Parts: sequence; C-alpha cells; structure tokens
Amino acid sequence: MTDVIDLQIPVSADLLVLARLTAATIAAKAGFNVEEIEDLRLAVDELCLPLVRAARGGRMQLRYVSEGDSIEISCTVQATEALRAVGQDGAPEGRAEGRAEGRAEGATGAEGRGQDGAPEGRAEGHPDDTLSARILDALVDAHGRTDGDGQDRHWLRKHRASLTV
Amino acid sequence: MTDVIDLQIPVSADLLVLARLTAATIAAKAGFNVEEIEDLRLAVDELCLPLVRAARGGRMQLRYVSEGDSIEISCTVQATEALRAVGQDGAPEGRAEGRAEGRAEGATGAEGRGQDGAPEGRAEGHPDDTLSARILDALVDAHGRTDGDGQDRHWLRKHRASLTV
Amino acid sequence: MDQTFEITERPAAPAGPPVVEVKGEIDVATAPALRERLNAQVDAGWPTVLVDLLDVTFLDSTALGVLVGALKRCREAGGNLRVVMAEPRILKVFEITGLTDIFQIFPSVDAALQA
Amino acid sequence: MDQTFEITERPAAPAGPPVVEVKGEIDVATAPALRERLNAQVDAGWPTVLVDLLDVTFLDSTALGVLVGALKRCREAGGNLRVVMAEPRILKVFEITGLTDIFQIFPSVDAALQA
Ligand SMILES: Nc1ncnc2c1ncn2[C@@H]1O[C@H](COP(=O)(O)OP(=O)(O)O)[C@@H](O)[C@H]1O
Ligand SMILES: Nc1ncnc2c1ncn2[C@@H]1O[C@H](COP(=O)(O)OP(=O)(O)O)[C@@H](O)[C@H]1O
Repeated sequence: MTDVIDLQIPVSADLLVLARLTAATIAAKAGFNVEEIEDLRLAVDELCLPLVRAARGGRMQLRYVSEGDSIEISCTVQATEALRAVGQDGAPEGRAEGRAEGRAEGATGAEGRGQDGAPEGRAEGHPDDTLSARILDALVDAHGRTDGDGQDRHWLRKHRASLTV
Repeated sequence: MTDVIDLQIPVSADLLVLARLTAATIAAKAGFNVEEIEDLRLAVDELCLPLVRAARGGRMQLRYVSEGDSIEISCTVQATEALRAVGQDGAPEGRAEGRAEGRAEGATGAEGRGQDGAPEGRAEGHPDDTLSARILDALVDAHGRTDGDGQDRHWLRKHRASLTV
Repeated sequence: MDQTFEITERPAAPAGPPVVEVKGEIDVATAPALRERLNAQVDAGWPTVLVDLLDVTFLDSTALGVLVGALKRCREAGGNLRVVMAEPRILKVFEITGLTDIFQIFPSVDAALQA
Repeated sequence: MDQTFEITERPAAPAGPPVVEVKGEIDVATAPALRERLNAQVDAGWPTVLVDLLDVTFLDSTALGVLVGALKRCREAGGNLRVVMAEPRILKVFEITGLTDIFQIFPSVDAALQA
C-alpha cells in the first residue's frame, strides 16, 4: 500500500510541529514502532531546520511517501520572488540567532525584514546545521539534498526495522 | 497576518486525525483559546466526515486560511477516475457500516472494493451526516457546501471570540 | 502521541452490568472497535451495558452513531445503555446534538452501577 | 495538545545554583525563550546554572544549540551548566551528536545539586 501526504505551510517556527505530527501519523499507520516513530519525528524536524534557518518567509512543501516498509520525506522551500532577490545579493551575514528569532515572530513579514540590512544567501550554513546533519546520519537510512530551479530540496528515507502485523 | 496551510491526504479513517491536528495548530497560532481550539478540532472532523463516509478512496484536499481573527477551512475530495465511474453507476446502496469499515482498512484498495457489488453514488447521506451538520451548526460561524466539476467542496468559517494578545 | 485509544472490559459484578471503559479519541478510525465490543456484550446476553467515557479526550459523530446503535440493541434486548462522562467538552457534543435526552448519563461509574 | 511548553525558575538554595525547569517540546519555536531565561541567570550573576529537562518530551538541534551557547556563557563566567535528564529518548539526542562528553549530565536534580 502506498500513502502520499502533501503538506504546504508558511516557513514559520510555530508550524514546524505540523511536519513532525504528520511524520508521526504516517509512520504509525505504516506500522513503525514507538522508537522508530520518535526517530522519524526528530528526523523530519532536522530535515526542515536548515531550510527554516536559511529562508526568510516563503512556503515550505513537504511530501511524505509511505510504501511498503519505508517512508520517504522531502522538504522544499519555495521563496517568494522578493525574498529570492534579497537572498542572492551577497550582502554580509547577520547574527544567526537574531535571524532565527525574527523569523519566529512572523513569517509573512518577510518583505519588511528584507530591508533590515542583514540579508544573506542560502548557501552559508548556521552552526546548528552541523548538529542537524549528525542527527539525520544517526536516525535515518539515507538523506541528502538536491539543488535545482532555485529550489533547495532536502530528503530522507527510513525503513522500519521489523515487520509488525 | 495571513497563514495558508494546504494538506492533501488519502481518504482514510486513519489519517483524519491530521486534519484535526492541523486545525488545532493553526488555531493556536492565531490566538484561539483552548475551548475555541477544541471546537475547531471537532468542527473540521465533522466537515470532512460526510466526504469520508461517501467517498471510497481518492484524495482529500484541505485548505486552512487564517486571517485576522478568523479561520476558514475547506475540504474537497477528488475521487480517482475509477472510483468516479463506480460511484455514478447507480447501483443499490450497501450497508453503511460495512462501507465505513472497509475504508478504514485501506484507502488505496478502492479499485478492489469497487467490484464487491455494493457501489453507491455520493448523493445519498449516511445517518451520521445529520449529527455532523448539527455539530457544525453549533460550533462554527458559517458552513456550507458547493458542488461543481464533480467535486464536492465543504467549508466552514470560525472567528475567535475575543482578542488575545 | 496522546491519541492512544484503548478499550478495557470489566466483567459484570454480581449486582451490575458489564463495564466497557474507553480511553483516548473515538473517531472514524477507532469507533468500529468500540461498536464491536459493545455489540459483543449484548450478544453475550447482557441487555444492559455501562460505557465509561471518563478518559475519552475526543468524540465525534461517528462515536455518537455507535452509541446510538448500541443503545438501540440494548433496548431491543430489554435493557439500556448507561453512559458515564463528566468532562464538559465531551458532554457538550451530546448536548449540541440533542442526545442528552436519549441517553442515561451518569457522572461516575458508581452512580451508573447503582442506577 | 500535549506540546505545552513551560519554563519554571526556582531561586537558588543557599547551597546551590538556580534551577531552570523545562517541560514539553523544545524546538525552533520554543528554544528562544529558553535561551533568554538561561542567559538571564548568568547575567544575574550566577555562573553555574542547573537546567532540568526531566519533563522534556522532545528536543532538537535548536535546543542543543541553545544549551551549548548557555554552557559557553557559564564557563566564561567561571561556572558550568548542569543538565538533568533521564529519559533515554532525550539522552539519545545528546549521544548521537557527541554532546554527552561536553555537558555535565545528571539523572536527578538532587544529584546535580550535590555535585
Ligand atoms: N447518527 C444516527 N442518528 C440516528 N440513528 C442512528 C445514527 N447512527 C446510527 N443510528 C441508528 O443505529 C442503528 C444501528 O447502528 P449500527 O451502529 O449500524 O449498529 P448495528 O449495525 O450493529 O445494528 C441504525 O439502524 C440507525 O438507525
Ligand atoms: N550547534 C552548535 N554547535 C557548536 N557550537 C554552537 C552551536 N550552537 C551554538 N554554538 C555556540 O554557542 C555560542 C553562542 O550561542 P548562542 O545561543 O548564540 O548564545 P549567545 O548569542 O547568547 O552568545 C556560539 O558562539 C556558537 O559557537
């Protein structure tokens, strides 16, 4: 049986919980055990976080595909045109923490923040991105990212260990 | 501030919980109080249920729009071509309960069940649909349905009572 | 996840009806299991059944439909369905659907057993 | 919802450091509040702070980043950050990121206070 779930949310700290709840729900339906469900819940969070940290505003598209004993999740951020222009002008990087907090307060105020003098391209990483990568390494079978069409797509795949019937 | 969330899931009893979790999350973000959040969680369930009861397989599209102090949710089921053909052949109605259980077991086994001799058009209501309508009447400010393009769209709108800052 | 759904059955005491205790969310995914368990009690010869919803955190029209169906079966067998609940949020669902008049509702299992 | 996030501060006992108790999910939405509270303790003159994660149900890289930042500030002030946790699921996140060696980890608040 194949289940496909699509979720599209504003890039917003307050809504990332939905990415986790959706992962937990599809994993439970696919027969993942409690520990595997928890692993996937954390993994999808870490899959999205580098995109959340790098993006300002825009929309995040998540796709969950459950097939047989494996689940694949992908996450893509579609920046608005205004944001993409800001992100590519190569201006110096702002304080990482300041950016994270600004984003948490209102994802749709992005155009306003685009003028606050601290724009940043999406290629540079946040210090926490290293932790995200280590967590993904430990929790999933495979993960990676593909760049294309100005879209940064992050994906992961996880099998459940044992057949539960 | 406007937040838009799109959720697309297989029509499946096991996944309706996601429609509720999403409603609760966007309502919390919009400043709805605990009782209003619970009301919306039940309301979205009842919004979808008549579609879940009537459909066999197919995909359910939910859109959540949070704007100012109000949230609007719409739910549309897109039947697969195979299902639509079965649904329109006018054959006699099967036992309501039997259908509900069959669906709970596997939304994507729809083609198989289409041949089990109890197909049904989507116009006839399930006895529980009356309860769903009463619950919606009590919990939301407005709700309704529009038919078009072979799609049955159910929607609701709810304001939060008081300004929470 | 806090949606853990669970049904526990307690055999009838000499004096009273069997108690079916439900925990968690009763929705379209979990209601069929509840219907089966309630029907099984009536089929086993118990015309009156007590259903304990004290630990139910969510309940929708599907759950109400199952309870109405069970009530009907109990009455046909010459008994009744006694519903135990106390949480205002759960009671509210019965009220707005006009079902508080149809069911015998009790605030505790003890009250329902003594009825 | 069971994601209720809560931070409670207990003033330092004469013998020990202040205790910052966290409940619920620490993620990108809630971590900024934790950073503020931990920084406030150090800014108030407490070089050593105890953070109680016993009732934390979820914690991600954002939370770890905040704890690493707080540890750094405590050390700069001549103290340390003592982390209390017992849940294997939460410990696992520290283990897979190699942070168990960096933090002083205790299984109970009492053990951390006596250190
Ligand atoms: N929402 C409802 N409103 C009124 N009556 C209902 C509702 N849901 C179920 N019923 C009644 O309950 C009866 C049986 O319910 P059901 O759950 O199908 O039990 P069973 O199939 O075991 O008889 C139906 O005949 C129907 O009339
Ligand atoms: N994921 C991480 N890995 C390693 N060090 C980190 C990580 N996250 C934060 N840090 C370190 O913590 C320091 C400060 O953290 P931060 O939370 O920004 O506190 P503050 O801004 O109050 O100093 C940073 O200088 C950084 O080096």
